[in-house]
Amino acid sequence: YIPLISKGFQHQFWQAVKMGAEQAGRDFKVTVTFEGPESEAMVDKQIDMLTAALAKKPQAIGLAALDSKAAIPLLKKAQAAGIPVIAFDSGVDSDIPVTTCTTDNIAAAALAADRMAALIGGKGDIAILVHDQTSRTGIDRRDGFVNRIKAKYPNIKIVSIQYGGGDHLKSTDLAKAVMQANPNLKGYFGANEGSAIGVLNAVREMKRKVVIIGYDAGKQQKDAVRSGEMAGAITQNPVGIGYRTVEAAVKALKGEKLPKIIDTGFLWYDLSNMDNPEFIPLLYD
Amino acid sequence: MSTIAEKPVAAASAQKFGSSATQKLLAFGSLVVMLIIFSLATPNFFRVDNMISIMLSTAVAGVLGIGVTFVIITGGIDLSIGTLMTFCAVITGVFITNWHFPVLIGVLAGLLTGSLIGCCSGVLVSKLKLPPFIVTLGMMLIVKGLSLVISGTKPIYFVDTESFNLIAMGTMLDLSAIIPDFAIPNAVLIFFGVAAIAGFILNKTVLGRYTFAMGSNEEAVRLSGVNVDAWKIGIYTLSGAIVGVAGILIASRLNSAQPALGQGYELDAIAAAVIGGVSLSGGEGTILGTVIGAFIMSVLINGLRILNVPQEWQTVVTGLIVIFAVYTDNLRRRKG
Amino acid sequence: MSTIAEKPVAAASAQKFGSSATQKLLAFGSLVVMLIIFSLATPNFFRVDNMISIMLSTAVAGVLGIGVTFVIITGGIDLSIGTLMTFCAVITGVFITNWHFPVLIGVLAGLLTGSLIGCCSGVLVSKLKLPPFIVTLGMMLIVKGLSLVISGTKPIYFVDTESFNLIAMGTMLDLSAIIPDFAIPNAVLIFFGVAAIAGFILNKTVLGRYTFAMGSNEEAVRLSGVNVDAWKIGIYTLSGAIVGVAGILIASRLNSAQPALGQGYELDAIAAAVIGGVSLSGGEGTILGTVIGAFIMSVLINGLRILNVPQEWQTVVTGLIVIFAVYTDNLRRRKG
Amino acid sequence: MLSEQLLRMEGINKSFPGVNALKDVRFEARAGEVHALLGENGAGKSTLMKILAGVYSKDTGRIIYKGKEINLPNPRAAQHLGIGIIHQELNLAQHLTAAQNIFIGREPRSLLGLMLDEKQMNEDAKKLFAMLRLDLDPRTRVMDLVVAKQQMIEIAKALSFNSGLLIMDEPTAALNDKETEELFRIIRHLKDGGVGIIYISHRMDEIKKIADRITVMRDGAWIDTVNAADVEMDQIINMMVGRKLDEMSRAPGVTGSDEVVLSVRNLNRGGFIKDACFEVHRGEILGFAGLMGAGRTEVARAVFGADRVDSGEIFICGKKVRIRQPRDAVKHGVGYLSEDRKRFGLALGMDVEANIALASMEKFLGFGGVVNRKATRKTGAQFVESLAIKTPSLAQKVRFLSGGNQQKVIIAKWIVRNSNILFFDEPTRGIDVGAKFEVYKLLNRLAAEGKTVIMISSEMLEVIRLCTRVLVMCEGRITGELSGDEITQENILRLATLREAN
Ligand SMILES: Nc1ncnc2c1ncn2[C@@H]1O[C@H](COP(=O)(O)OP(=O)(O)OP(=O)(O)O)[C@@H](O)[C@H]1O
Ligand SMILES: Nc1ncnc2c1ncn2[C@@H]1O[C@H](COP(=O)(O)OP(=O)(O)OP(=O)(O)O)[C@@H](O)[C@H]1O
Ligand SMILES: [Mg+2]
Ligand SMILES: [Mg+2]
Repeated sequence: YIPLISKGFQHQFWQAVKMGAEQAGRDFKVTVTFEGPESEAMVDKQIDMLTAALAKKPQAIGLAALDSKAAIPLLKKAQAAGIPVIAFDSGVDSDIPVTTCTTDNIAAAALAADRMAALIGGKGDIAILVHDQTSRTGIDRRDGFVNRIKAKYPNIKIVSIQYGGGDHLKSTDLAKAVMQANPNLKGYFGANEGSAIGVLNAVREMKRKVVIIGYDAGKQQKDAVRSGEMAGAITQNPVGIGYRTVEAAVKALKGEKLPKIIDTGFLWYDLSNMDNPEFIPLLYD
Repeated sequence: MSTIAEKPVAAASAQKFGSSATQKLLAFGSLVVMLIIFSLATPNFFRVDNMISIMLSTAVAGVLGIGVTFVIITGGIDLSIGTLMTFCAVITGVFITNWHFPVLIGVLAGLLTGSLIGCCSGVLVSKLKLPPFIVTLGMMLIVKGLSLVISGTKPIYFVDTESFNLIAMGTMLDLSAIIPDFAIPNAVLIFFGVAAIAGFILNKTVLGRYTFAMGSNEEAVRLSGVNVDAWKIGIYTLSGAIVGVAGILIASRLNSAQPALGQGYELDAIAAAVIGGVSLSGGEGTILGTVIGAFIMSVLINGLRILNVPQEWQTVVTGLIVIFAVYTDNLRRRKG
Repeated sequence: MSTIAEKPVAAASAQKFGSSATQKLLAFGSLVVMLIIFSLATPNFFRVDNMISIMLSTAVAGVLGIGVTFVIITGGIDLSIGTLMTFCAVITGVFITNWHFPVLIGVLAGLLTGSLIGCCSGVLVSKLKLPPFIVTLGMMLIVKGLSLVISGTKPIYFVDTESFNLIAMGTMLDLSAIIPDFAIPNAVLIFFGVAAIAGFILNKTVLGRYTFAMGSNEEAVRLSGVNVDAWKIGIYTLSGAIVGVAGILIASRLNSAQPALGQGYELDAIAAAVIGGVSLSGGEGTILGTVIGAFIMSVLINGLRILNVPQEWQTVVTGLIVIFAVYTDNLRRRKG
Repeated sequence: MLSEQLLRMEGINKSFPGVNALKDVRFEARAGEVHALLGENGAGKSTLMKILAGVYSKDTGRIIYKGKEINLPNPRAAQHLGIGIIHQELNLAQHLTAAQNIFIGREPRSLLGLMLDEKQMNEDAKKLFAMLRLDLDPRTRVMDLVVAKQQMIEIAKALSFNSGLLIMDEPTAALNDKETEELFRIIRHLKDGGVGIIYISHRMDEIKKIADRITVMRDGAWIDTVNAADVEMDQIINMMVGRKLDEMSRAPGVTGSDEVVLSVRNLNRGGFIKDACFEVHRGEILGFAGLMGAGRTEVARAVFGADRVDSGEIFICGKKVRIRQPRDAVKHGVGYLSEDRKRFGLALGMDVEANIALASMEKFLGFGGVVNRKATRKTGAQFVESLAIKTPSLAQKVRFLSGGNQQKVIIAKWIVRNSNILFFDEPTRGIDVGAKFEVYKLLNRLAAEGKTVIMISSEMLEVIRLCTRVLVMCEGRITGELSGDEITQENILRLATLREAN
């Protein structure tokens, strides 16, 4: 029995992770459960979930920590009880986890920045719409993108960084206001599904020509890429993250040695490559 | 004795009229002041397209605010409106996309769902005499969970029905030939339409009359031989139906039903109503006030964004303005 | 005439006493029923370590519930407690980690911050006569923004101060020698301590008396020559201080101040209070009730988790139980 | 017995939005006297007294108390100066006990003033009650008490201040004769102790008994101050209403028809109503008399469906009906005017017009449930005129009307409803003589029109004068029926104390 404590459960990304985990559960014949708090701010709720999970006497445990330190005392307990811990999505400041299955969000966002620079011709105003100001993924994607632009593209100016909570509607209204304030905006990066869709809606509603780069998959993003409204997007491999996490747990239980980090990878997709077979599992709906 | 009373009658009614008119002017005034300040601060603010996007972004919260206005005037509160809106959107999505019903049926299903859940809350509040705060808090959780269950925690896209998106985003009032960019999306028209109908119901019909009377003294209304429970259920049902409209609007605008969205919208809506002068202790309020309240909120947020105020400060300023707006409204009322 | 009245009075007071004792037993009873059901459903539930983790996870919401109980009994409401808790945690973090003050000073700063913000809300409610719902809604936004501003939107870790973590997670009651795993964390002890002190204040002191009196009939208290405003400010300040305790607890438990956390906690806390029999219209409530209410909530959530109920269904069930708990409480009261 | 001047108020002005409540009013009171303040509803009596108690601030004018000009920014300041008040409206915290209400703001403390000394407080309250000869457990919650007892608590509270000047704004409105006597005994006792007492009441017989001097106000202005011994009551009434009232009284012996419109059999509810049986005829005014807590209100509420009953049958015009909710009663043409107008009668936040129409909305509906405002306005105006409701306009919120005028609004509500059987529970509580006559006339008129009126009143004279038949209750039982010449104070009192042999 392996419980996975994630950072959320309602969003598509996490649902895809769950799907992968459950798939692995079937493949390796282990029971997998999956749960996460409602928002990525609820660090203590996640701790409670972890505690409840430990009470169920699991064989191994998977954790996508909302805070890189808060869970450490509990993880120590798990370690003492001989329960291997697999970190996924983002790591923990400790070597208790036998391995970490993760996407390098910083590098992924940097790739998005490179693409953006290429698409707008290396100069002009751009904006970023991030889902969260305090969560790990939010910070990493924002910083990965911003730092790359600052380091490599001095002629590109980031005029706005705002946070829409991943809420499609609020992100839409937010992006519209930003575009209103910046008539010369040439590019817009949405750092997760909700944010990217918000940007997309805003551009549609304002009938402007802005290069949009998204993050994650989902039906609306894929359609937008296909129709050319969105230049392209980064996709992680959420299904793979879930699958690999469970797989690693099973291996750890068997006593196999695991690498410290299992990079589940990320990829850039756009109209040209999205129908390649390798993308099919990555572009979840 | 009747002659004695005559003079004060005339004087007071003149003053009354004056003060009530002033009140509305003033509420509207603070909105105008805000518009002026933002317009002076940045040239990008006061432009046709931005005004239209402000209206569009007010539509959903505004409709929700109108729905909750009825409940608040009875002396109740409804915390479930945010997640109920989502639930209605999801049901509409299930009907249209999953079950391939025509758009109209889907929309009706959404409205019906809203009415039904509203009705449930109404029954619990009136028949079981439970506090509205707790009933709707429970209902908020229930419909939130059900949205996820029914949608399978995945968004439902309105893929096959082009026309669904037009409910909110099409336009029946397109004057862009005369004034550039002046094409008002249907969502805004629906918002105003709902406001007009709600205003009519609240001011001109028995339902409205009893809404105020119950908020003022429910026991007295009961002892007047009115079937208080039935009317209250009616009011919650109506409020639920209006929330259903908001659900259709948001689904149509996003062209999808997002099951995880919704919580938090109730506070925006309640804030809009209260800023607009609806009294949380019941018995007082207007639809126009709520509409203005909703606009105050969205103008503020839009303006701060256009000014590029950092988001954390936006939150602080919004908090301050919420308190300040209610303060000035109270001042006005005390004078009036 | 005087003799006539005697009988009903005596009878009523006997009945009163009986019913109030029964009431507490019954409220406690529904908690016990829940514990039994979960224990029968899974062997993992009723175990010392799980019971302790339930207590630990109740501590923060319970302390918040105690804080808001005072405000609710006055007939008010406090929506800011969730984000205020965070704000206190952040201030403590700033003092201890950023400015290297001793832990004690940091803790005091956190408590003081809570009191101060509570005091502000109190002033706005009592002096400016603004509705508590809106004042604390505004305050919720203000402190939420300020938490982000002050912390620089990053968690503050209590890295240099080992002892800070012990406030919540150390243990002064370690019986694990006798009963395995039976070491109650300080957070739980602090929770019970706060409950005891709050219970004392509410029942035995003037402040408590005025809390009930104001919730029952504020005008009467004012006409009795009591400085209602000052006392109300006092009550909000006390409530703020208690929220400060919750802030310290959560910071200490997480060993960090998480600036984005907090919103949503107010509803849990209010639900706990109301489930425990605190009346939202004021004048009624007990600390013990709130504590039991908080336990009902956390036992429920813990139990459902351990039973592996899918998360969306957990939400639905919680909603149902919230309504049901208040319903049975009402039934009890109507009988009594 | 002329003693020194205790209080002088001069040039007092006060206006509320739309109302000039006090115009250059003067008033004066001496130590050791009972000074009655009289005037119609809305004359400004309560307003003047509230200024004196620090509840309202005056717009202009001076208050001289014990020779010094004083400022009264809040109730506490008045208390400190020894000015006590019993407000016209009850001001009690329903959730607290009797003792807790009395000592609110002055709780006995223990342990360095940190803790409340509940025991001490209950003992003190007990002593107060003993002085008032009121038998009441100080630990009873106020919400469990009937209005009369609540009023007694207010009186006890005011007395506990040991004030030098005590204002009583209609203290007896909710009391019966016996309790009133008890209060008068205390007033005389206080008077002998040199306390100045300002006494407001609409019961003229009381004024004769207790007042030393009388000040009359009309329409917010001072009219005159006279020695009680020097004037006839008629003169006072003339001063109050500014015209002569034709003393009316119903010709005795006029009974209703023989047709029984309402018949109640074996009504039971808890220990409050025991086997009540009675019949009422068309066109009669049936009185219900009894002491406080006798169960009259309970009977009315039970018949009206406001409370659940344990058993009993109700026949209206010979047909058995089931009344489980007020709306069933209203459908059968029964109306109930409650004794507590603020709690059960009025939507205080709504205007006069809306309140008058409230019970009969279906009469004013157009297509699609739209309210016919023209009709409601017309009806409203008609009743403001015919009942002489003093209001600045139909759009005035009822909250701002004086008590008596509020009462008239409720009466109007039930008349508009055109109910055939009307329960009037203390219909003249707190309304002035002029208005009282109006109400009497109205009741007579209603009876003459063939309506059936059941009047519950604690004012015995009123019952005697108006009713053709009187039922007397004691401890939930109907202990007797009086008619015609049998209706006398003695007989009523005898039946009202006829307790069940145990
Ligand atoms: N708070 C208020 N706001 C507006 N008008 C008021 C207020 N209080 C009193 N009034 C008005 O002031 C006038 C005087 O009222 P007041 O209560 O003093 O009369 P009163 O003599 O005590 O009458 P009653 O015998 O009915 O108690 C009335 O016309 C009343 O409507
Ligand atoms: N809600 C209640 N709860 C408990 N006891 C009640 C309640 N209402 C009334 N009673 C009791 O019922 C009895 C009858 O009261 P009721 O009000 O009918 O008397 P009444 O004859 O109308 O007297 P009053 O002159 O005070 O109006 C009293 O003993 C009272 O204490
Ligand atoms: Mg008066
Ligand atoms: Mg009575």
